[in-house]
Amino acid sequence: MAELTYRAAVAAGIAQEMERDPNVVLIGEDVGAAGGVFKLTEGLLERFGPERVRDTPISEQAIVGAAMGAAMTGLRPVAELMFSDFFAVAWDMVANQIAKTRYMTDGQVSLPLVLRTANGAGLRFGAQHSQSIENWAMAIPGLKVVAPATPADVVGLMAAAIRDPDPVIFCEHKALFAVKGEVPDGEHVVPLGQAAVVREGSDATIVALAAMVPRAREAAERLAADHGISAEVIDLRCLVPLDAHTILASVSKTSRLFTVEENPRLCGWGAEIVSLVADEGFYSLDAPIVRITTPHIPLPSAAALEDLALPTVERIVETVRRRLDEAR
Amino acid sequence: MAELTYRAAVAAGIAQEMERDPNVVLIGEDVGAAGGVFKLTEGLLERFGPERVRDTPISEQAIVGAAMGAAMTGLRPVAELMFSDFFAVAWDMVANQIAKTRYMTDGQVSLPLVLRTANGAGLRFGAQHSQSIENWAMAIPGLKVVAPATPADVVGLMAAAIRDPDPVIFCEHKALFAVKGEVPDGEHVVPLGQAAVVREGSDATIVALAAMVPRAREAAERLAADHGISAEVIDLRCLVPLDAHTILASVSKTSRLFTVEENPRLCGWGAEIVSLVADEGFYSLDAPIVRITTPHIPLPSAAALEDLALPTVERIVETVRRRLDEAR
Amino acid sequence: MASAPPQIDRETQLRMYRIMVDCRTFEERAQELFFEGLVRGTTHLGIGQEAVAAGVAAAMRNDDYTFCTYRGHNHTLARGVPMAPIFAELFGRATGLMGGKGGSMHLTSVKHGAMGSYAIVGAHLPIALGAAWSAQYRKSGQVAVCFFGDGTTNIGAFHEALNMAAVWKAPVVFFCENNQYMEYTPIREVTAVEHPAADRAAAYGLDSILVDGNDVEVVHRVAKTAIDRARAGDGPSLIEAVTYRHGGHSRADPGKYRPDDEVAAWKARDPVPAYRQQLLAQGVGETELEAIDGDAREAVAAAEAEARPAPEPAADVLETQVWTDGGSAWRN
Amino acid sequence: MASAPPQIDRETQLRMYRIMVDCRTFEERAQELFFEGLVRGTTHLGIGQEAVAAGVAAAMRNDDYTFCTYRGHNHTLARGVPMAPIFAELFGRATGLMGGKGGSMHLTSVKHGAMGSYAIVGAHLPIALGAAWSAQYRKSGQVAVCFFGDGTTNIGAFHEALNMAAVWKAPVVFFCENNQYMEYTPIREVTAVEHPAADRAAAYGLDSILVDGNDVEVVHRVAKTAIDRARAGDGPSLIEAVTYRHGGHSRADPGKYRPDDEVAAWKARDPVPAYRQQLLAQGVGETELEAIDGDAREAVAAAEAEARPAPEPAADVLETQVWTDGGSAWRN
Ligand SMILES: Cc1ncc(C[n+]2csc(CCOP(=O)(O)OP(=O)(O)O)c2C)c(N)n1
Ligand SMILES: Cc1ncc(C[n+]2csc(CCOP(=O)(O)OP(=O)(O)O)c2C)c(N)n1
Ligand SMILES: [Mg+2]
Ligand SMILES: [Mg+2]
Repeated sequence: MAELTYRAAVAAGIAQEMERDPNVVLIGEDVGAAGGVFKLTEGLLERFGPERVRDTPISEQAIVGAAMGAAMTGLRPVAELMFSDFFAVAWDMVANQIAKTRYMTDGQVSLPLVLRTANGAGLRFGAQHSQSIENWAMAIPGLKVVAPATPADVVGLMAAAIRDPDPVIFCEHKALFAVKGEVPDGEHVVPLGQAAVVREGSDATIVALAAMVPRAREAAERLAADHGISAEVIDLRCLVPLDAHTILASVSKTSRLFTVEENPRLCGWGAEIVSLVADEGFYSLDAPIVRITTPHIPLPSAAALEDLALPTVERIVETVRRRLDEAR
Repeated sequence: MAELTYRAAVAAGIAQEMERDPNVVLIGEDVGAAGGVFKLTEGLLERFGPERVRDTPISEQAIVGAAMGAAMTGLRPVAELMFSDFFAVAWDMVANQIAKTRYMTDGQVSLPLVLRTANGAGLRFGAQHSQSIENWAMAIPGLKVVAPATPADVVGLMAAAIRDPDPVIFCEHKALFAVKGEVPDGEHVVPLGQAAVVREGSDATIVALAAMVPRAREAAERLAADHGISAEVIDLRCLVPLDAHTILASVSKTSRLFTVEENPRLCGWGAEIVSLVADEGFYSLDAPIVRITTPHIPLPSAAALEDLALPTVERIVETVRRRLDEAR
Repeated sequence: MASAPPQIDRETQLRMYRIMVDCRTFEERAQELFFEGLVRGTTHLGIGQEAVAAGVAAAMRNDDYTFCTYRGHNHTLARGVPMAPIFAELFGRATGLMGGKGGSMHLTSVKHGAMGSYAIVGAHLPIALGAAWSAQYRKSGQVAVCFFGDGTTNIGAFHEALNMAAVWKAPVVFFCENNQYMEYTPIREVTAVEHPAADRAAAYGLDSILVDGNDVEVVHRVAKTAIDRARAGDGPSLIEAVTYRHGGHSRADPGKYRPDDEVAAWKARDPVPAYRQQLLAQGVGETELEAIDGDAREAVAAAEAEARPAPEPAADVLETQVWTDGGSAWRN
Repeated sequence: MASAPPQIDRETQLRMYRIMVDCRTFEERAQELFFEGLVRGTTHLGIGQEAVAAGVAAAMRNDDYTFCTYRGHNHTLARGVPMAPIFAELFGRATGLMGGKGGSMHLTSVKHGAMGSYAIVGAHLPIALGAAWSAQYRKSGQVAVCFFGDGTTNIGAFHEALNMAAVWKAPVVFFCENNQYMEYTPIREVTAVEHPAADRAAAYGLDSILVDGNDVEVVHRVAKTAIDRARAGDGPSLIEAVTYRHGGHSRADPGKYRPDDEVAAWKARDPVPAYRQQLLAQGVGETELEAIDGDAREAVAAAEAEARPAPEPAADVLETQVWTDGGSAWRN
């Protein structure tokens, strides 16, 4: 076991796969000589050379389109979009081309590619550099969506994403870059579509993703310590494929469901999970399902406002406590 | 009262507002000389002249961006995106610029503009010309989202959308263009954010939008006639602002909720409504909430497949009947 | 592009003629079948533009890649894709080239190098660049050819793809078929330069290449030069070929926005009979050409006969092939 | 652009000098405050590029529109926006120019014609075109000026905006500040032409205009000509001004990817002292310039002093100003 930052785990995960498969190539703005603007790809150019690690112009449509064309002709490209907000500039390539081509061609075309991106808020970058776009991707059939919360999962899910024969949107959370964690030695692969129960509990299920996982976890500890509430915390890890079993099993045990979502309120992944449980898990439910989200607003840049916007540990604790009380 | 097609109602609605306010201008590909590829803007160039009705190159980013720049400096532009799928090409302009600028500038900028588009399936146009993108827009804070189901609502909601001081995504459904309906004489305005209960009922609430409204309505008639089930049908009309009151009031009466959604399954507007009811209407609910949707797949072009993909009257009837039976 | 034009051998000439006649015959029948209601959805014909598809295809290696648009029947046929599955796709049948999932606008046959028809204007230029980059990386010697219209030169993806292809010296040929209209609007009314592609080549450090798109031999020569250049590692080209579609933009569009005399003048320059005349003048026998014409008629009739009775897709394919495992499961 | 350069009057010269010094003094302090942790998030400085903001602003009418990027402090100050609210915005305070909602990358002051700073590369070119179109429609005589970097010339929105502006003859001036780097990558490594904007003007039927961006008078003259042209109804211009940023791209970037001698050479051409020298040589008194320098120091100090103690935004503004009614309600 080595301790790595989430940041270093990104490069480690990519390197593991580039080492293994010469068809894995990396492109993006400043991914090469500069090692990435967040230093997420540091050392890869030196190690794998300019044929495999290519700097591009500011041309997101061309970056994503080129990744698609390369994937359909034998490569396994990994393309970086520097900030996830920039998916909007290339959304046609992602949502209309990459997501749909396999189906439209009845399986003639496979698109083994990964679009990686720095996602999420917390750095006071304002509304155009802080978004959580995982639900944009989840809403589009034909895309797999991954959002790791720990360095080990960064490596393991990156490996699975690169090996996956289908397109994967891989969201690396900016607020977690400096977080450290143990990463298993040797080849590490975490299969897509398996949520992790990161804390067991019996009174309520809290489902979270990426940067909301440590917050949900801390909230659960406080709920236990301060309020005697035993919360189970699930780290989704992937939105597509979605580990519906783990969620439904947990709710059938706890009878109560909360989501903790960084995305703006409407049509997030939480709404999908609520819908799943309100249908298939309805008879297990004891109380209203509650989503704890960012309000439906663009993200403000001032530290004081950004901190208020995102679900905090306090808000999670308070909401769970109050809603459980009400339901008693 | 005049009988108009949904198609003619589009031009009529725009004309009513252009007549009223000289700052209303229309741009888009082939909207002028050709009267629109779906003939939705027929006659407007002749009536209002080339200064107010402008043909553009195939440059969706420039079209939408120009609408934004014009709106922030005194005009009330209406921009057409020929097919709603093309929102993807201009998604940065819509989701990152138009939606966020008022908030980011703390209210210095108002963006009274309408982005109109031919939305939805049914014409066998395949995966890149048949999508329902209203949930893409609903997921973005700062956008209002309208999707009329009748000619009268096309006129009335178009008027409200153009008069609205904020950006509105206006989805005109391709499968409804030929549908006829009465439109009130004189100035007709339907306020945004008011759903319509298009059929009263007591056993179940069925919420639908746009082309799914007539299907839900017909299904309700058949449920009554063939199965003695009294279904209330709500035409949402707007996703943002959302008429939560009408939905919650209906569910508190019927205790059962179904959505009928044309969008692919995940993260649609239905998931948002389910989440609303699973929280605020939980104690009214008698049975699981059920979403009747297109599967989570790109849309196929073959008639046989497209017909299977979208919720049909039969599927609605069957689903409601079976799920009510199960819940008994 | 000044090197002396190489002679085109007889075999290639006849191959190009055959492609043109096949395309023309196929599309004329497709149009009739659209009006009969057999072709559903939409259809965009390339009648009048066959010289481009034929001239370029005859300059390609079997393993080269073609990327084209919704107006892609000709380019797809030109790569040797059989007619019956194309008809079946147009009819929405189970035996369609993509099983009825794609439709007229998305014809694809990877095994023929027909890497897809793209229906969002401009999208396939970056994708073609990507295939070229892949060929470059794999040192396979393959070239990607990307066809698009005049209207496409005004969209952002065009610009991004051209610049990146030039910087990467990618083996890709961007081929603009300037048929002078974007749907119903004349291209000159919405474009800041006279030649929408050729006048922009310099913006990417490329030569300006403007040719007659109705002369199949001219097209063939310019394509061959560009493809050879790309294969040799000398980077991309941007070619503009001026041509005309005889009919409307799509479906039932009668194309009434075009002046009658303009249409008449271009029909008088119809590339198919023009090439027939040229070949006759060069000593090709009438019977040989008639045989080709007859083959085309027979092939189209046979393909239609094969496609017509084919069944509609079965319900159980609706949710297949979203993923490479053949399914569409998004959850466990 | 061949007409003889008009003389620049003393008042305008001093105004330009004042803007440059204000910008420089403000940004140097902003950088210190970033390192002190007072400026949060990110910040992109234009130190070294002040001649552009100053030269252009002095050629604008009060009601003209400025559109700029995340590197927009200079362009915003140049329009007369006061320093205190800008500092407060950088600090994330309630008294910030946008109440703390926008941040360093989105400075906007509509009442000064500073129509926003845009942080997605290329987005504001179409938006500026839209403002120009609006001015044209309203016959207001206003002109929109849009500033952007060299790297921006490779994104699709650039292409779309330039073409549409040219076709519409919109009163907009596209001003490329070629500081030779897109973040950390030299622009020449990712661009197919030497002059990323000037070499592409012809693709939009525009004149190629390449100027020294470190000479404020050169900038002023070329801007004035372009703005006058736009105001007269003669359409858009695309100007490329070659310049250099002294520091890194943003935040704590030391800019180490640039050769030392390159940095040194450009610092030796620092536009602020250069213009000071030029004015002195033209007979402007040292004391007059010193007064301007002193004013700038005082203004910056006063602004900082005003902004520092300002409160953080109150919780109740979090959900305001999504809609024009002041709120953010998405439901009843
Ligand atoms: C991004 C986008 N915008 C608009 C359309 C609608 N559309 C389809 S074809 C077409 C005209 C394309 O013109 P051109 O590139 O000249 O090709 P042609 O049809 O003449 O072959 C338009 C506007 C589209 N498919 N995609
Ligand atoms: C669409 C998009 N891609 C990438 C970025 C990240 N980014 C911010 S600034 C920048 C460099 C821009 O270079 P240039 O246009 O030369 O402007 P400069 O920063 O040099 O002033 C990049 C790549 C972005 N903001 N938007
Ligand atoms: Mg054309
Ligand atoms: Mg730059």
